[in-house]
Amino acid sequence: MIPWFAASSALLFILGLYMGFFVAPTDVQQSEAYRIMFIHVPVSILSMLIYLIMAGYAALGLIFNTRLSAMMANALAPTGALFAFLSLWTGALWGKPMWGAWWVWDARLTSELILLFLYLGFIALHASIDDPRRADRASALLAIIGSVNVPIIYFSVQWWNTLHQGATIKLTGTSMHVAMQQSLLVMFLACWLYVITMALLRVRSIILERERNNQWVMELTETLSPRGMKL
Amino acid sequence: MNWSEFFAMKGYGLYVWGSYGMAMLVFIIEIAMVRHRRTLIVQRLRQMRDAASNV
Amino acid sequence: MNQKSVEGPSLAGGLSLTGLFVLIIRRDLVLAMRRRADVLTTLIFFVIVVTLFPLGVGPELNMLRTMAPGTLWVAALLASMLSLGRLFSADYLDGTLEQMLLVPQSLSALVLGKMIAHWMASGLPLVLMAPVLGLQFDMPAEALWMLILTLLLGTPILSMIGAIGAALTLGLRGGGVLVSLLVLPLCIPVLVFGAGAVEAITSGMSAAAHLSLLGALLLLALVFTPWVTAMALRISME
Amino acid sequence: MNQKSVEGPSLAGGLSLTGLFVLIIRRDLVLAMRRRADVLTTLIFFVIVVTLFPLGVGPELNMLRTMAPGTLWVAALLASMLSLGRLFSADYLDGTLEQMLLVPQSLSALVLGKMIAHWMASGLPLVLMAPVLGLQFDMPAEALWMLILTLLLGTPILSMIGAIGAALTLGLRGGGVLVSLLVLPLCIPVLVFGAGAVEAITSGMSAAAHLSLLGALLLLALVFTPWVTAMALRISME
Amino acid sequence: MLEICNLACTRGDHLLFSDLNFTLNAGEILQAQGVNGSGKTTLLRTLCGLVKPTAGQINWSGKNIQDLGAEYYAEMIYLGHLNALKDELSAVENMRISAGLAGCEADGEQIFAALHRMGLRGRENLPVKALSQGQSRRVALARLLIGHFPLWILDEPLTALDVGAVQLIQDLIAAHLARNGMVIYTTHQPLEVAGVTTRRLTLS
Amino acid sequence: MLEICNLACTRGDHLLFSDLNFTLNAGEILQAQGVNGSGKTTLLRTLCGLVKPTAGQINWSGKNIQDLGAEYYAEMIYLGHLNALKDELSAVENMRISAGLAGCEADGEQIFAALHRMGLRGRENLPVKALSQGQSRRVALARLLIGHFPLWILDEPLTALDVGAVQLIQDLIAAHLARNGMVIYTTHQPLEVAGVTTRRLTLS
Ligand code: HEM
Ligand SMILES: Nc1ncnc2c1ncn2[C@@H]1O[C@H](COP(=O)(O)OP(=O)(O)OP(=O)(O)O)[C@@H](O)[C@H]1O
Ligand SMILES: Nc1ncnc2c1ncn2[C@@H]1O[C@H](COP(=O)(O)OP(=O)(O)OP(=O)(O)O)[C@@H](O)[C@H]1O
Ligand SMILES: [Mg+2]
Ligand SMILES: [Mg+2]
Repeated sequence: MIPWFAASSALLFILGLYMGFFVAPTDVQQSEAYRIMFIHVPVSILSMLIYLIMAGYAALGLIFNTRLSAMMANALAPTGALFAFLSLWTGALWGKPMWGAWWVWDARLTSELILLFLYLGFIALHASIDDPRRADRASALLAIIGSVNVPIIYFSVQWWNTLHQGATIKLTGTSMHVAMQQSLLVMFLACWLYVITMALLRVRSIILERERNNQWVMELTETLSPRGMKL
Repeated sequence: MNWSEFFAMKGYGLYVWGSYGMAMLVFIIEIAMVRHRRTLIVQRLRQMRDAASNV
Repeated sequence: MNQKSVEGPSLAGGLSLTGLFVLIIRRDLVLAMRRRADVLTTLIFFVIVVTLFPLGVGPELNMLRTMAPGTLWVAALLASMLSLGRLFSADYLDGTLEQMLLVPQSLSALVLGKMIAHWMASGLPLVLMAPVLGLQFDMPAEALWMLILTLLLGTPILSMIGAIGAALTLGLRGGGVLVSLLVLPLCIPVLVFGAGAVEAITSGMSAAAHLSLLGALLLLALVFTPWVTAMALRISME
Repeated sequence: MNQKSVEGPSLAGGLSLTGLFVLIIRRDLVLAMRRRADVLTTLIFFVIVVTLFPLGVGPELNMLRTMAPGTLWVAALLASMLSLGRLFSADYLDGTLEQMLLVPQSLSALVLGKMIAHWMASGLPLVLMAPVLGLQFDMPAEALWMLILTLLLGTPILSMIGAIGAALTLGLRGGGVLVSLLVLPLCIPVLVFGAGAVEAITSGMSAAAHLSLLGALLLLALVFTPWVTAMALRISME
Repeated sequence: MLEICNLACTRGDHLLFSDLNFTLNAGEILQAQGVNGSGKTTLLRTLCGLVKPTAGQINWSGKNIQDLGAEYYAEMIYLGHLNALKDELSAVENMRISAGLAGCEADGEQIFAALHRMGLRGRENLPVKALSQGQSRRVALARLLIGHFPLWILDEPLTALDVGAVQLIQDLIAAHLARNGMVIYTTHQPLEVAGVTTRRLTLS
Repeated sequence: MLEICNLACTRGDHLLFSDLNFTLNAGEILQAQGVNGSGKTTLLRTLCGLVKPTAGQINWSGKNIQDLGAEYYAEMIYLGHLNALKDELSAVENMRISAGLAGCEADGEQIFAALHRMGLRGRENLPVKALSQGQSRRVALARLLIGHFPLWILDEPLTALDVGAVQLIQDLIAAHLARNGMVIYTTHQPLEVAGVTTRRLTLS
């Protein structure tokens, strides 16, 4: 199953990039810089979505004591953190030409930064507990608290910001060219499939690591090649 | 449209390619990390199996 | 041996829930008094952070005045983070926490007691100290009152959210800093509303909205955090 | 039993002074790596504190830009103060420190080793992270370079002065206040010169004087603090 | 009555014990035996509900202790290998707190009586950090004298105790058993309770 | 040769002992005895130079240990009632550090040999916090096997050890004495070293 996700993700990436760079027309206001959008927007939205999914898995794991869902939460976290980082990076590179600054203290930007901190907290907590069962349960609790807090943070920051100055310049997605929308959609799908692929790959490793005492893993070891997998 | 123009992105090249470049880099690093972790685990499993069969 | 106690039925002289609650608060306050230095350090940390700021930034009064609410609030947030370390870890190390998990009354109530004691020993002194420091920044009187009020509403929330972090990181080395990492992002709304209310007053607007939001957060925290913290403790002690 | 080791003369396989030095640095770095989360969290604490300030103060870029050097320096000071806690206390609690006082080589060298390891695990990452944060405040390039340079000179001093405080706080429960009062004033010159140098550059002046003062402080600290800390440890462990 | 059915515990990758079955009735005493690291401490902590067993269940008067929760905790007392004492509080203050945590109120007299019984006369008001190892252990053990708990779970109660104190503990246990109490303990030192046969459970 | 002249120690208002005199020659073993709180730990810590005596002096090969400093520390090893182990490091890593602190370099083989001797085969690479109480004590004791220190000062070495380990420690001490070593220790458990008469010093 994993190869299918990987292959379709790669294909969609190529298609999306082609459409984004060669089909979509140049923007009137932003000239070519807007093309950052095709990576920035999917990555930003997914970074938030992944957090929710992760917290969902974590909650399942905590309530029903299913180990697989805790492992899934774990497998998603690094990808989520990387996406949050990418969102910040691409956003900063977009902000410099558009706003003249790498960073402004806008609600959306700030809450994305905090989201990155939450991911890092999750990963750090999990990493610093040795006993895997305890680590799963503790970090699951953290993820759930975080997911309750993310909306609160978002609104608080938004409010704080608007009290001081008008809304920061932000491109509204209404008057978008069809080709732009399509390439955006394709890139979004590509990123999503990428996330699924990475999560599945990672969860496979985690399972092998955790269940290393079980007979079936021992038997499976016979069939695994040292380099393990094709991608 | 020629290639140098394409890469210049009307003066925004640094920003656009900086974004996509970092995205590529991150993806590659992530894939490499996952693969590395997997190799380590498989190696360890082999060691364990060998140790078990030697006893 | 004391015959009476040993032969009494098992829960005859039993301690009620409020009894436990009071016992825990009293105990933690006595301990805090016994190590008065700890309480004072939190306070002095607060004072020093607030004082360092003008030293690092420069002495223009105008800028300092605009910075004041934010700086005071950030310093209060950091100071209460600093004191979180000792919320559970001492009890963990000497085995008392294990005994606490075995209380026949509610663990959540015990945890709430510890949170309140912690706030009284670390949050309250900050609240009382804040106006003095505000004067250093030349804050007007109404702003100072608002500062006290917001801190009074906000610092208990910080203690309570912090307790979750402290419980989750129990026994982990370097827990102190890890706690900040886990807790600080979660505390941001408190900071924003708290500092926002003071700023609103300074710039002549109403702070009612901010205050009611802070109050709502406080209620939410009162209801949920003891329970979540109790759960976190059980997980950590496994 | 390993005959060789047991029958050798007492100091034949003895460890030289530099051997001990390297062993201690390596040990502390290994411990730091084992608790990698710990190192990262100091760093993230730094990032979060720097991030909190704009949230408390408000988002106007102009004001943020003037605040930047001071904020970054204060945050670095706080982050290294917080990480001090684990410099000796873990060793104290599990009895290792007692063994360290019994080393046949120089205790000062051991202490210096611990200081250096501590700086490498907590100060150095701050230095490397600072410019990225500077960008958030829209600092110009030369100011960023100066920031790195001053932090490179200043953070080791913070670790070393802090070590004295950490050593003194070990035994004396009541001495905590004294220590904060003792150590933080000692750190203020570092903060003032460090932030001052960056500000001088931002406003187009030369920072040479500030820098040479920082350098002198570093040398002084290198010579005296290990010795003073060793003494403080002996006093605390009595 | 404590009933253990098919209990199993894992730590890390390590199966410590499995298929453990026993029943402890009123007036009985059981010693968990085994070499270092065989899982005695883990067993006792499991019996307290501090560790979740990998398999099996633990019943107290016929009900699972996980469902009983507080009710169970009101009837048992656990003494871990840590003393659960606050260094800077005195023995008396510590006792008051331990009594409260154990769920019973104790007045000053009772506490003094317990401490004297444990041979700590004259040390009641010293901070615990000034006490010697054995003296602190005695303060921890004094907890057993406050309130009546049918089930005692003791992890190496004799550490650091001198000969006199060991004899005292043996007497306390004998009196507790005579009152229909139950005791589960571990120790590496000889502990003989007069007039009772100790059942032994060996972990390996 | 360790010589104690007129040693006295006070803690708080409390005179623990005074006018203590003894001499320990090569190949001799001395047990400090006494009820809980009689000052055994204080005595041993004084002999290490960790506590300053109120009166009297301690000589090592004729010189005061305060003047000797590092020279003395190179020839003695102290095992306190805390284990001096880092919870998150493995037994091997801990050993390497303790060896370094004791002033000798130990290679991996020596360390493994010492740990195996102490019955920790298979546990060498677990973090110490995953070890049981007795296992951690064994790791602490393994320090005695690395390097040759004429003087051993052991504070309750037998705590938490099972019967096998106690036997092992007795053998180690016997071997050390046979090599002209000196041992001072305290314990509340019986410890008999074959073929040697233990001198006893009773504090009260
Ligand atoms: C570091 C800087 C930035 C960060 C962290 C960031 C973050 C985000 C996030 C989290 C989203 C998803 C929000 C949602 O769907 O509600 C988003 C969407 C978007 N961002 Fe950014 N952004 C940054 C900079 C920029 C810049 C400079 C621009 C353009 C001038 C930009 C344009 C957009 C657009 C067009 C969307 C599309 C979705 C929408 O309109 O809601 N962003 N960004
Ligand atoms: N994470 C882990 N991985 C592997 N083994 C572990 C882990 N955690 C604990 N153990 C093992 O579990 C056992 C714990 O045993 P426990 O503390 O219950 O022993 P005990 O019988 O009380 O021993 P003692 O007599 O020394 O007190 C030890 O053998 C320890 O090595
Ligand atoms: N500040 C103080 N005030 C009064 N007495 C003190 C103070 N500090 C320590 N003591 C007493 O000094 C003694 C310390 O004894 P030490 O720890 O050496 O005993 P020990 O012989 O090792 O006992 P154990 O067998 O229990 O280990 C105790 O009796 C303690 O009560
Ligand atoms: Mg045990
Ligand atoms: Mg003692």
